[in-house]
Amino acid sequence: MDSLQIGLQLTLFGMGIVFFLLAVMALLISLLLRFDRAPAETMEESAPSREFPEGLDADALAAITIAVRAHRIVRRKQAAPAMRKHQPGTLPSRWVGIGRTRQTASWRPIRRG
Amino acid sequence: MDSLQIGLQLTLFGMGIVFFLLAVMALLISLLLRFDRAPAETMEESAPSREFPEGLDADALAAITIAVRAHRIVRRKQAAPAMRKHQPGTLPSRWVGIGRTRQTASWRPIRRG
Amino acid sequence: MDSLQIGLQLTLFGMGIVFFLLAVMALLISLLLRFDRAPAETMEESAPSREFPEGLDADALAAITIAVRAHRIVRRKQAAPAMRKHQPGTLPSRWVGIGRTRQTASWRPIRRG
Amino acid sequence: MNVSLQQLLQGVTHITPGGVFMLVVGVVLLYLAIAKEYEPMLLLPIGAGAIFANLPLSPMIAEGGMLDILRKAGVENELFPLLIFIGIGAMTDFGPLLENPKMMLLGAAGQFGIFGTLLLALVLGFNLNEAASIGIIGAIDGPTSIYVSNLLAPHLLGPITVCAYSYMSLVPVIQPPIMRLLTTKKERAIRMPYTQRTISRRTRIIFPLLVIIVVGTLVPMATPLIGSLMLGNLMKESGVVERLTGASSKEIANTVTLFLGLAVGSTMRADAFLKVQTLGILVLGILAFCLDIAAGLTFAKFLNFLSGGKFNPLIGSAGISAFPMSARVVQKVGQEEDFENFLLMHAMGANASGQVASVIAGGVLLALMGAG
Amino acid sequence: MNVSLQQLLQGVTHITPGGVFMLVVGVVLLYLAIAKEYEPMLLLPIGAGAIFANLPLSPMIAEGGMLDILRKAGVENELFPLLIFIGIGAMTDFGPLLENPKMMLLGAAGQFGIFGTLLLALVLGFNLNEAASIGIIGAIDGPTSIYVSNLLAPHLLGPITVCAYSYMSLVPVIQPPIMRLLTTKKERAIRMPYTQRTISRRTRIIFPLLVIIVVGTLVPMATPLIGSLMLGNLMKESGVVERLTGASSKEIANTVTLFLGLAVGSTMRADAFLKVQTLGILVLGILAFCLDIAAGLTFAKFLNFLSGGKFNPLIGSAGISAFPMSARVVQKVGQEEDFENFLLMHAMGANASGQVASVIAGGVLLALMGAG
Amino acid sequence: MNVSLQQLLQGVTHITPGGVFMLVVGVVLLYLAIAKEYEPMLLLPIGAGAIFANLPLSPMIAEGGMLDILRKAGVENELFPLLIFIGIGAMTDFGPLLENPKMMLLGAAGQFGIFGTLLLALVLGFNLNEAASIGIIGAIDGPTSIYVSNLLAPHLLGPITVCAYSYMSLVPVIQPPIMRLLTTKKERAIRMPYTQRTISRRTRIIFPLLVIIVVGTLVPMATPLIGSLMLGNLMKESGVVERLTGASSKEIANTVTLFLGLAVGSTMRADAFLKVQTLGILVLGILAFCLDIAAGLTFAKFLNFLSGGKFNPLIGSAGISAFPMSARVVQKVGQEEDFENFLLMHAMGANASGQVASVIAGGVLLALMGAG
Ligand code: NA
Ligand code: NA
Ligand code: NA
Repeated sequence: MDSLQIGLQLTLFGMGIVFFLLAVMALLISLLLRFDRAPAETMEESAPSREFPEGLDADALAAITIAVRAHRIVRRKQAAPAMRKHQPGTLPSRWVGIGRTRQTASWRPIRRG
Repeated sequence: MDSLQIGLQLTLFGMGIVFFLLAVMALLISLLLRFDRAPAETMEESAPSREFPEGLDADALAAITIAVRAHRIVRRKQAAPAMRKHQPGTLPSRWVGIGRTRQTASWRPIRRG
Repeated sequence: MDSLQIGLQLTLFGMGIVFFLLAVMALLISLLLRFDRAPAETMEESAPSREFPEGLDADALAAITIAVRAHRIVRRKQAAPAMRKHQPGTLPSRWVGIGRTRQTASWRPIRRG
Repeated sequence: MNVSLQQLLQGVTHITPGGVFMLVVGVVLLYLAIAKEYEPMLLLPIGAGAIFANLPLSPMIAEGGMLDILRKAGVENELFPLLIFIGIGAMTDFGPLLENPKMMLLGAAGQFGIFGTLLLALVLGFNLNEAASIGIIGAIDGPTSIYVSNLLAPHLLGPITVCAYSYMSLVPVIQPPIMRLLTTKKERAIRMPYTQRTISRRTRIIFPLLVIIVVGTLVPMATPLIGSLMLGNLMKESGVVERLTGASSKEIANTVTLFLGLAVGSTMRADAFLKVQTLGILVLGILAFCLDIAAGLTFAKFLNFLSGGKFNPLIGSAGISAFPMSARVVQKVGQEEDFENFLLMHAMGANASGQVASVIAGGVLLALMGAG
Repeated sequence: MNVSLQQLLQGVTHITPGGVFMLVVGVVLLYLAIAKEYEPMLLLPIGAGAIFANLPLSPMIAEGGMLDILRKAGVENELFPLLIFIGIGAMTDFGPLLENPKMMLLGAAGQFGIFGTLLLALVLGFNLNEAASIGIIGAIDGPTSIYVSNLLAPHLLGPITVCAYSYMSLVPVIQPPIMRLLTTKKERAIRMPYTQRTISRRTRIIFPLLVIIVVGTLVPMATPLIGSLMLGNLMKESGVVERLTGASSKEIANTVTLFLGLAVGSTMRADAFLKVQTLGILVLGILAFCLDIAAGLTFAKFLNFLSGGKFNPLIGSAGISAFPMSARVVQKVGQEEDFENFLLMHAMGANASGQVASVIAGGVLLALMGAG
Repeated sequence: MNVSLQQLLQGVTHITPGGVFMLVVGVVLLYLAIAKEYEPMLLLPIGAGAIFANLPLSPMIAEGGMLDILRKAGVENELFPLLIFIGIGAMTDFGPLLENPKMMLLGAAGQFGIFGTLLLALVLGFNLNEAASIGIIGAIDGPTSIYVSNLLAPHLLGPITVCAYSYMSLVPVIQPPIMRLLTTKKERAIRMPYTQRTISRRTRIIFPLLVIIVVGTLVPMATPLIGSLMLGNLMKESGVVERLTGASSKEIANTVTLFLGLAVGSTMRADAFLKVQTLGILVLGILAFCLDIAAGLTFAKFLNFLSGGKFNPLIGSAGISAFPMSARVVQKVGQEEDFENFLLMHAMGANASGQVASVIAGGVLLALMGAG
């Protein structure tokens, strides 16, 4: 039973340290997030009810928007052309995206049981 | 001439084993193929004289076909998203494809000599 | 100061050899370029004022040109299909291309100072 | 030299029942990989490696054989799992964790399986190093399992790795019954508000750096594991080295995965694998997995109690490293009770935390064992 | 330290006629690769390696030089040819062989050049190991030749590899005259019915497995060669590990091809290459090739006799590993007699079989020689 | 075994001021890489490597740790810089140089910084090997600097590499003031006629071969550096091995860049880095850079004198290896005086020459030092 005692000690210390480290990280990230301002900016960007500038219809605006975005990408690529290969974006973020979309959905639940 | 004798022995054994191994493989594959049924299925799939369901013209049908295929690919990708990279298909199979096409062609031969 | 003398010797020999090697290379390349004929051929190819063959309008010609080019690429790929991956062309050559384009431009300079 | 029939037939005369059994094991692994698509990227090479290793007189695992070379080049020296971690880091989005830093503790709870199984293995008579290696299956994280078990008990590398990878595929099968067993209908229906927040690029870049420096300082033995993971993530989030990120997550990751799988499979020789303890490992491994989930759920129930019933305990079961599968299972089971309940974002936070925590736990275990 | 002119000119003072001749050989190889496109993927790096190795006082082949590192990292230990085989397997479609399993025997016949040349080399005074290495050129298969000759006679690696790869490019030149010489006009015009059959995915997956287990058990020494080839094919046909298949057939194959070519070229040093026996190897290599084709044709004529004139002997000449070039040559020569005669599918079967058979023959030769 | 708190806290108890300072240095390198985009492909891995190396008790740089493995696998034996050169060669278009062979001499002049700095370093008390290593920063070429300094003074590898890469990013900042200082307004406005010529594929293929054979014969020690660069270019221009060219310039280059950066960064340990001489290296490195540009300008002014005022001296400042940035700076500064003056093509020639010359100069330096 001596080794079992060591095992218990390992469990105690191990879980303790893991909890401690993650708590420290959680604290540090919370501090870090204090400096992240303007959390709602991205939503505003794609607000659907924006008014069009005078003399521009929706099609023209769409074309301009696309052109501006394409231009930004080109500029960014020119700044460091050899470095770029992939656009950002990962597998999990697709799920995140779905989750975010769903948070705002509002159909009636289908209850089981 | 002693080494030549060894050489002859090598040739005899070598060719013998190679023939034996390939004969064994041929046998095993033949057995395996017994279990492969429905060899004509693929041809049927692309039969040109299929009738359209009522109320659907060729364009609508084409659109649906494309959508269904695209959807199948998406579903397959979702099943194991990190694993997929390339569609199947290889260099030799292009030649095989050409060969198969030619087997059904029927113009008159140009004889030489 | 003995090591400094060695340093001076290194500098003398080093710069001397580098200059010598590059001069040799310059000479050899100049010789090589003697055998490069027909420097203006490429420009002619894209001459804009070429006459159309009888009975062909510009659209048909463009279609034919594209088809011929595509066919050339296909033929080249078939010649050694496993070898090809990328089209030629490099980063610097883009800059070279810009440079060449500019050499022929002719707007009025904006002088500073 | 004289060619003799005996020499020619030496392959046939060296067939052993154990070898044949292991060939069957290899074929079963291939079946799981190909027909069932259980982590095929790993199980297919492992199965092939096991077959190569158990063919009679196999020259591929002999000194200087291909699988021997690959094993020495990247498994024995721990290089391959670390390179894979760089690639995983380069593919992982820790955003959900950063949005919800409090979820981090759930990831810690989800590592209890490591230590619980370690205790059980000790009771069953495994020695301390072996028990710790078996416990690490509870990290449910392939590279961590390979890294730790190769340092502590290399003779168990094969079965432990197979467990780690094949059980990871069983998340959708194993997780839901435990969730239903340990929570009440009412608990599962708890809704949790979610407010989206934008994580700045700066925070995303500082996060991996912070983890490297803090964990690396407090638990030096964890530096290789967590450092590799966070290096990949730093490169990804920096956005300035897409070529390196791409190489890490594609070319390097794919090549190393193939080599690692073959090399791990090649350790599954009949004489090393066909022991009663292998069976023990397979059973303990699945227990480790269940303990992880149960501990996460229990801890989440405790949080629910503290918060006065505002915390859905299901989220606790996502505190493991099977990312993002585990979070998706939480969402699905939650919806069974209340179709409009969207737990995904919270579960993603716990899940990302589980990934970080399992790597840290691996390092902590090594530190406590005095290895590394 | 004192810089002396002698020291500066040591490169020039170490120029040797042999070295200059070998530089010319390197340039010729580059010419064949670039202007003639004879297997440029291999001949270009080999030519470059030969040039690097024969520059005066070349530091690249000195102990610790780049080519020395690459040679030790993958040629000496046989790793590179095996990795290339994984890639080739991942690119090869064995469908035509599976449709026509009887064609397998033609692939066996097409390996006679290996043993016939071995005998000739023995007559010419080469020792047994050298003779076997020269014979393996008859496999007309680069990686097999490198693998076998490096084990049996590493000092002949350079010329043997160059033969194996450059003669492979000569298929369309060498094969037709032998075909016309050994067959009658009537034989060449024999039509063979072809019924297409669909090979199920399951059969395609079981085939490589079966080859690994059967050949690996009967000829253990052949396991590395045939096992690597079939591992690649298994991954391809499984369809579940496209990332690994892609890595094997692209990133790994390309990188290894470059390194292998450079390393093989670097063995072509003047003192090792400029011998009468090199000339012997070049001649014997082309003989091996011709013997392969002749044996395949003869065996096919025998089959034609057995079948009562229903088997076109031309197909026998495709039982070599130059896949799919050799099958295309059969189709072309067959059409010269009868434009409507489509032998391609049959020839593809024989050709795929030749690829498998040449790898097996390499392993058998190693087993018989007691090496591996 | 008994778990003690002391053992657990050994990371914290081993924190040193030097280590903390080096962590800050690592973070600064990351900042330069990410926020300023100064050669992020190298500076990000170098910064990360420096952080890993300076965490307390870092197991990553211990014997058998990941960074130790990578350093031995490719830095100690010089493999990685050479592989990177193959990739650079496969991406470089030497057309502008071939169009203008006379520009070659400007590239030679632009290497004076190497030797000038060597002299300065000797004066400051560095020994000969160290002085030569510091001088090589004047090649403003990462792989050359790594190759040479690793052979001559491996203990200075870290700071020298950091200088070579970070100063390369400063071309647009450092070059213009020196150009304006050393030339008159009138000189800067000199127009030079440019006649385009087509370089045949044959010439483009012969060029790298010629460089390999001529330089390799005259300066054997330069063969690895210039040979690798020109091998890549030969493959690119041959047009027949796109798969190898692609692998060299993409997969191999990206992977090696990551590993090389991490390994170089890992040499920046506090005890080796925190010395007065590191500061000396940083200052001398920037001086080397300035001397290169000044020498190029001076030599170009001399050519202008010889040609009777027809040669724009600005072009001389492009005789360095920062390709094609340096040529673009020349174009920009030239346009400040005369917007219609297009010096780009001439400057590109000088710049391409600078790239070749800096590699050759590295080899010459090694030969003169008797190393290699
Ligand atoms: Na985990
Ligand atoms: Na063959
Ligand atoms: Na330079």
